[in-house]
Amino acid sequence: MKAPASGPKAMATMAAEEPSEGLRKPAARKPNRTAKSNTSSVAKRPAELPKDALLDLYQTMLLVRRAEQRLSALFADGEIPGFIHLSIGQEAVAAGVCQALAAQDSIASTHRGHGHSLAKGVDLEAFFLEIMGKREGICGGRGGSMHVADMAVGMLGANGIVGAGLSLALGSALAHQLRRERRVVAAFFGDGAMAEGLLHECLNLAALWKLPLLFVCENNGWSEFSPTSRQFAGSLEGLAKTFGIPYRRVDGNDVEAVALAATAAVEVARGGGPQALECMTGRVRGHFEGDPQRYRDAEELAQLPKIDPIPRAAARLRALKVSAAALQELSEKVDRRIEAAVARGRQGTLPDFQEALADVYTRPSTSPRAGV
Amino acid sequence: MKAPASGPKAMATMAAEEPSEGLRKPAARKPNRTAKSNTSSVAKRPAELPKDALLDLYQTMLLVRRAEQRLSALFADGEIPGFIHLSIGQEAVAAGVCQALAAQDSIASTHRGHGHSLAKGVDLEAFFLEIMGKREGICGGRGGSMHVADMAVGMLGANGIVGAGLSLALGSALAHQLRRERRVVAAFFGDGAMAEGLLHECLNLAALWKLPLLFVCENNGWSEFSPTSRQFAGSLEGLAKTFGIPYRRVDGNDVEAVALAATAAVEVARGGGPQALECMTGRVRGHFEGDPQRYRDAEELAQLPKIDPIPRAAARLRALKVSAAALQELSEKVDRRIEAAVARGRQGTLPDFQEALADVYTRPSTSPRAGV
Amino acid sequence: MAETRYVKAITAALADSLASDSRVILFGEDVARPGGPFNATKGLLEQFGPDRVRDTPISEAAIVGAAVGAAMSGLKPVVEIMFMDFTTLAMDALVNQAAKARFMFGGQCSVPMVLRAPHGAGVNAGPQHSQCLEAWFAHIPGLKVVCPATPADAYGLLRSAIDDPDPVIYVEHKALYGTKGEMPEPCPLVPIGQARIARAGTDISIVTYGAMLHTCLGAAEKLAAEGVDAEVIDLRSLQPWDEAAVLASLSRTHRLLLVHEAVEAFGVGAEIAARMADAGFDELDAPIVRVGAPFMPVPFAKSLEAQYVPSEARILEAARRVLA
Amino acid sequence: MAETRYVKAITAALADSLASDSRVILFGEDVARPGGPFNATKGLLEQFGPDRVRDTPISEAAIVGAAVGAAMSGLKPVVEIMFMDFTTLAMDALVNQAAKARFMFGGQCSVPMVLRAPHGAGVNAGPQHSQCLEAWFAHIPGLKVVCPATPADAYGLLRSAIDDPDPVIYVEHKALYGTKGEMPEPCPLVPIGQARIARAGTDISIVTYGAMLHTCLGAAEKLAAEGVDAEVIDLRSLQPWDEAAVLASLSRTHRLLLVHEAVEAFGVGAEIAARMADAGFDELDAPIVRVGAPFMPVPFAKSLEAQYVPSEARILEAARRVLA
Ligand SMILES: Cc1ncc(C[n+]2csc(CCOP(=O)(O)OP(=O)(O)O)c2C)c(N)n1
Ligand SMILES: Cc1ncc(C[n+]2csc(CCOP(=O)(O)OP(=O)(O)O)c2C)c(N)n1
Ligand SMILES: [Mg+2]
Ligand SMILES: [Mg+2]
Repeated sequence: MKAPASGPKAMATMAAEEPSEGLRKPAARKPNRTAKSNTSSVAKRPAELPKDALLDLYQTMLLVRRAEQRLSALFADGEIPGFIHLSIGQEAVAAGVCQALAAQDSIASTHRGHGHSLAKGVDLEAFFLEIMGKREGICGGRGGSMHVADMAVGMLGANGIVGAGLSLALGSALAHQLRRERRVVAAFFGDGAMAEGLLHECLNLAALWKLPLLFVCENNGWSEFSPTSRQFAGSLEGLAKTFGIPYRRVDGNDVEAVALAATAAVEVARGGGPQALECMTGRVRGHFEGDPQRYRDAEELAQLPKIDPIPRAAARLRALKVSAAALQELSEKVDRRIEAAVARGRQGTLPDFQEALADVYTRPSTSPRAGV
Repeated sequence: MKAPASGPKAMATMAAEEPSEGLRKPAARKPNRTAKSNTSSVAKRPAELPKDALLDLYQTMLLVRRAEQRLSALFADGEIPGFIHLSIGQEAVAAGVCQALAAQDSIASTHRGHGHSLAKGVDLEAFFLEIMGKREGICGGRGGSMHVADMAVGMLGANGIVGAGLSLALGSALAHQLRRERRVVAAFFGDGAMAEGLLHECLNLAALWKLPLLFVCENNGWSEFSPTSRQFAGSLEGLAKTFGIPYRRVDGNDVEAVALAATAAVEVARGGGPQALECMTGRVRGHFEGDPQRYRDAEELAQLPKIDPIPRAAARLRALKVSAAALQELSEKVDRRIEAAVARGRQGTLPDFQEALADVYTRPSTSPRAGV
Repeated sequence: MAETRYVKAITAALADSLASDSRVILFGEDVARPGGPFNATKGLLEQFGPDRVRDTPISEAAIVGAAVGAAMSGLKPVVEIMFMDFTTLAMDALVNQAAKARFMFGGQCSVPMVLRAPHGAGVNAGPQHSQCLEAWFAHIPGLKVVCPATPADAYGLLRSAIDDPDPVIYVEHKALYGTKGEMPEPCPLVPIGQARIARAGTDISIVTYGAMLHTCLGAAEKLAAEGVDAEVIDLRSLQPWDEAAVLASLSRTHRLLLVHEAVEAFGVGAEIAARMADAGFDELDAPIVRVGAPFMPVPFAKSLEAQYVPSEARILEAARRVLA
Repeated sequence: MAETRYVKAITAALADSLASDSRVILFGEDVARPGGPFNATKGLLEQFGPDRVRDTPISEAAIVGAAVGAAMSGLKPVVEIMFMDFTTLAMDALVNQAAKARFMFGGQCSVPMVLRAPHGAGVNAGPQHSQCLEAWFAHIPGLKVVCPATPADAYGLLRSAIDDPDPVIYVEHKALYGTKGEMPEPCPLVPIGQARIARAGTDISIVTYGAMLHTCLGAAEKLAAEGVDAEVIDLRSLQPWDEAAVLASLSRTHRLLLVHEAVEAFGVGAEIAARMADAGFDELDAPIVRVGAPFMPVPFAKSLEAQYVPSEARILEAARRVLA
């Protein structure tokens, strides 16, 4: 589903090194701080993506969309316990940012993390199994939608605590920096999370330590049932500027724009130094499934389909001479993958209580995957 | 020691109303939000203070200085338990800001709060008794230097937790606003506290709710044993701007400048809307008494006497034709007050354990002073 | 006397407190316009206006700190933290400020605030949205902690908490919001620190609180069928807790079982057991047994959570051990 | 075998861990250039460089969160929180992130971090700089908690904590920093979860940890003079704690006294007492008695703090009650 060798990711000039366990040079004193911070705008790039890259992004967005639509139906049917937060309409952010990252790069996500997970390459079946609460789920059914994580692909976890992923990403970026790995971490957070003090602390630390950290604000205008305009008097732009962190704002429903801006930001961050990217988007569904959104304007809701990132990308692809048949085929392929994953999810077994209880702490026999 | 009817305080056009217990108009829906926020500079004011006002400030500074010098000696002699943080060299901030406040206004302070306490009018004897751990102390000897508080004069407490006073001040300002009291709260914090996320949260809330809150950063360049330049990549100016909070920076060792800027800020805040004031000063003593400050440059330390706010104010007073004899008399008067307070402190009795234990919760018989 | 839902009892208590005391104000995330994430504050904005019922940004530390400051300045704030798990973000304000202000300022002020915090599992909300952390607060001198199990107690304890001059942590159980129970009209206040005998009995004292009360009452019925007459004590307040009531019950039954949903280890039950192993030692005819959650985070999957939350079966098994 | 100060043992353990494992890094407020507020990290910056030993701003929440993230990414961070009271600002990272990551991610990662936190009174630091909050952490599945009383244990437990694949709260006592004790060379690691019989005896088991060990040993000597042979158990680890060792001691003495500096109510001793009132019930010949701090914030004044901290006299009085 992802093609690491193509698209904006391929534009990155420097390939990431292999991860190592410890610090490579324990005696070395200084992290790589050569790359200059710059608070100016987007690096010079072709304004448009090559067709193949766009096709990749389209496919990722479609995968996320269809997966979430399926989750919505499964939830309504009682096949998913707990509650789920969908990112429908926001897929361009996940797709664009994750395509800008290399496989060895990592992300920290939020409660609304399905798109981030799938775009970063979490296995689709293990993803459905998890959200459906099955033993074969990526987290053994212990975490569910709000805690999907896959260390193997650098997905450090969705998070049930607003803002918490920021400091985890900060620490992960510190590990990369100290090991001289040239790996980047992207920390997704919502506009609502901007009110949390942790953002301030992480901006400061990332700036002080020149960490390879990309702050990605997925600004959908809402914080649960309240518009963010009534919640936050500041701006990410202003904060970034205050801390000397280069900032970019993009139309978060234009997947090309997101991918290009993210690629540019990631490239700078890889050299050392945090970057901020704000993606302006809109929340289509309720805060969680089952939320009837009575607090929202009919007018606002009516606008959302018009800026849907998926038809927009499709139109661009058609203009680039991708045939309707090809898009249709792709769509069907995605649907088949989803249905297979759902089927697999249903076949999953129930997690065993004793097994879970025995896994609160590391046992000599359990060997966690290498850290990412 | 303070003359509420003179000085910049007297310039305030609006007298604060009397406090009340509950909300005055429970049915009213909107707080007073008429006063316009403005992010521009200092209001037009005479650039110099009248002589009497300056004399008041001088006296306050002298009181703080001598009190702390005395505390330093008492501490060295083992007459003070725990540890104490002195504000020697920073007295102009406490004096200038507190003189800009009306008696009904309140302050929240820090671990380095002696100056704030005395400038706001905490009784000198009760202050010494507290720090010496006596039953007659303002807090019964239960708090000590780091927890001096006096609700009767609107001193909401020194605080052992860096940054914590900010949110207490926020809540107090909310209470004033809701009761339509036109009372202002000044929250003192150090430059080190700027790294705490709580500052961000409080700036946002104060801006959103247009609270009568003055953020006073007492920037002495140090955060314990580390220079703040290695601790904070941002600036209060930048943060204030981001949140739309008017910001002023002053020479914190020029008591006139502090008083004028604070008076201007307080006046705007009283109309509704937070203000930020950064006072640039320097820490003369160690982080706490007993800290030999080996981590500091001899050169930096040598500069400090040259910017000492007290001789500077004295020189101005002499230029305003205050006689050397008058200043000498004032100095002797302050010394006499201090010595009397120390004597009283020594006479204080030891707090009773059972009495303290019985006062963890409110008993029907204990009637706390009315809230401030 | 009418049937009311637990969540409605909370709303009623808030409304009555707002109406009767102009110092009472409410704030928290989505509590005003949206009426609260669990609808506990529905209609209050409309009734009392935006000065007294307000939405806040997602800033738990500042919100709770502001409540402390407002309380020190004469208001009576009631703040909501959406899930008890998020009190982790506001511990300084609660523990270092609210709990200590009265004492460390020599009694100059008190901090009459209430923190409402929903706890508990049962809705598959996973490891960060289900914890029962009340033991933390009960360990802190200066705080009070209550945890109602019924609509009448939800009302009566919340009114008492708001009236109280000191800071009170008011713990609600998410899984109880929709449950119904009798609520007298007018509904009396429930004094903080007073337990209730929810079922009188002579053979064993089952001491519990919150949602587990109902599971314990179910278990008591099963025991009755086996010829065992269990007494069920609903603590209602955890700090202070009603030591006299527990001791009196133990003195009647000589057997003690403690039940709560919180993790058993270092939980509230430990304190009750420890006190009874001292003050009640001579009354004990059997080991004191506890039933609480196992030592693991609250798991998400239905199959796991169902086994995580103490069940009637586990309580019965434990009771039989006490009775053996 | 040489005499070493407690604080130097900590420094030595940090240095040896840094030297032997390149994944170990240290950070915290003033731990690098200044060498730590209590000198525990003195010389380590010079020895290991600024990549591995670094000062942080006053941002407890982000610091501890960063430790979690770094640990998930393969490092072994040791962070210092200057006073245990300030962990209130980092509870989310500890409780919702560090403690749960391994479990809720299905064992994909562990979080090999250590949080060093000085607790305790005795230096008149007042209500916000003296608390003993270890019971909070012991209540959280996923965390481990240790609390050394001697230089040898300070060394051995810190090395074990750093080696441990899971998050460990390492609690130091401020008043112990300057105390001296034997430290063998090389100093062995102390396994987490293993108590130590600090004084063997037959008449009463006194179970304690941290600074109170020394007060308990003093009390035991006084008891010996009265003809009572007390056994003193130093728990060393609080989560997991050595239930077998306590039970074995109780089975020898049949009398149990629990002592700690933390507030007695809902403290660590409650859990030990509760377990022994269950698993050890048949061994008990007397009430289980606890000695802990009274239910009040830690007071500042010398006269108050001196009475606040459990004294030899209070321990003796309690022991006599157990022995009566
Ligand atoms: C610390 C914390 N506070 C509150 C919540 C409840 N909550 C969950 S999502 C959310 C709104 C988040 O808004 P935003 O960050 O913009 O993300 P979005 O839901 O819009 O994707 C809130 C308040 C939480 N999970 N964590
Ligand atoms: C939350 C918290 N973290 C750390 C400390 C320890 N500490 C006390 S004062 C201080 C430095 C504060 O610097 P600043 O705010 O600039 O105040 P200053 O000492 O310079 O007056 C620190 C780190 C504390 N008291 N509270
Ligand atoms: Mg949002
Ligand atoms: Mg400073």
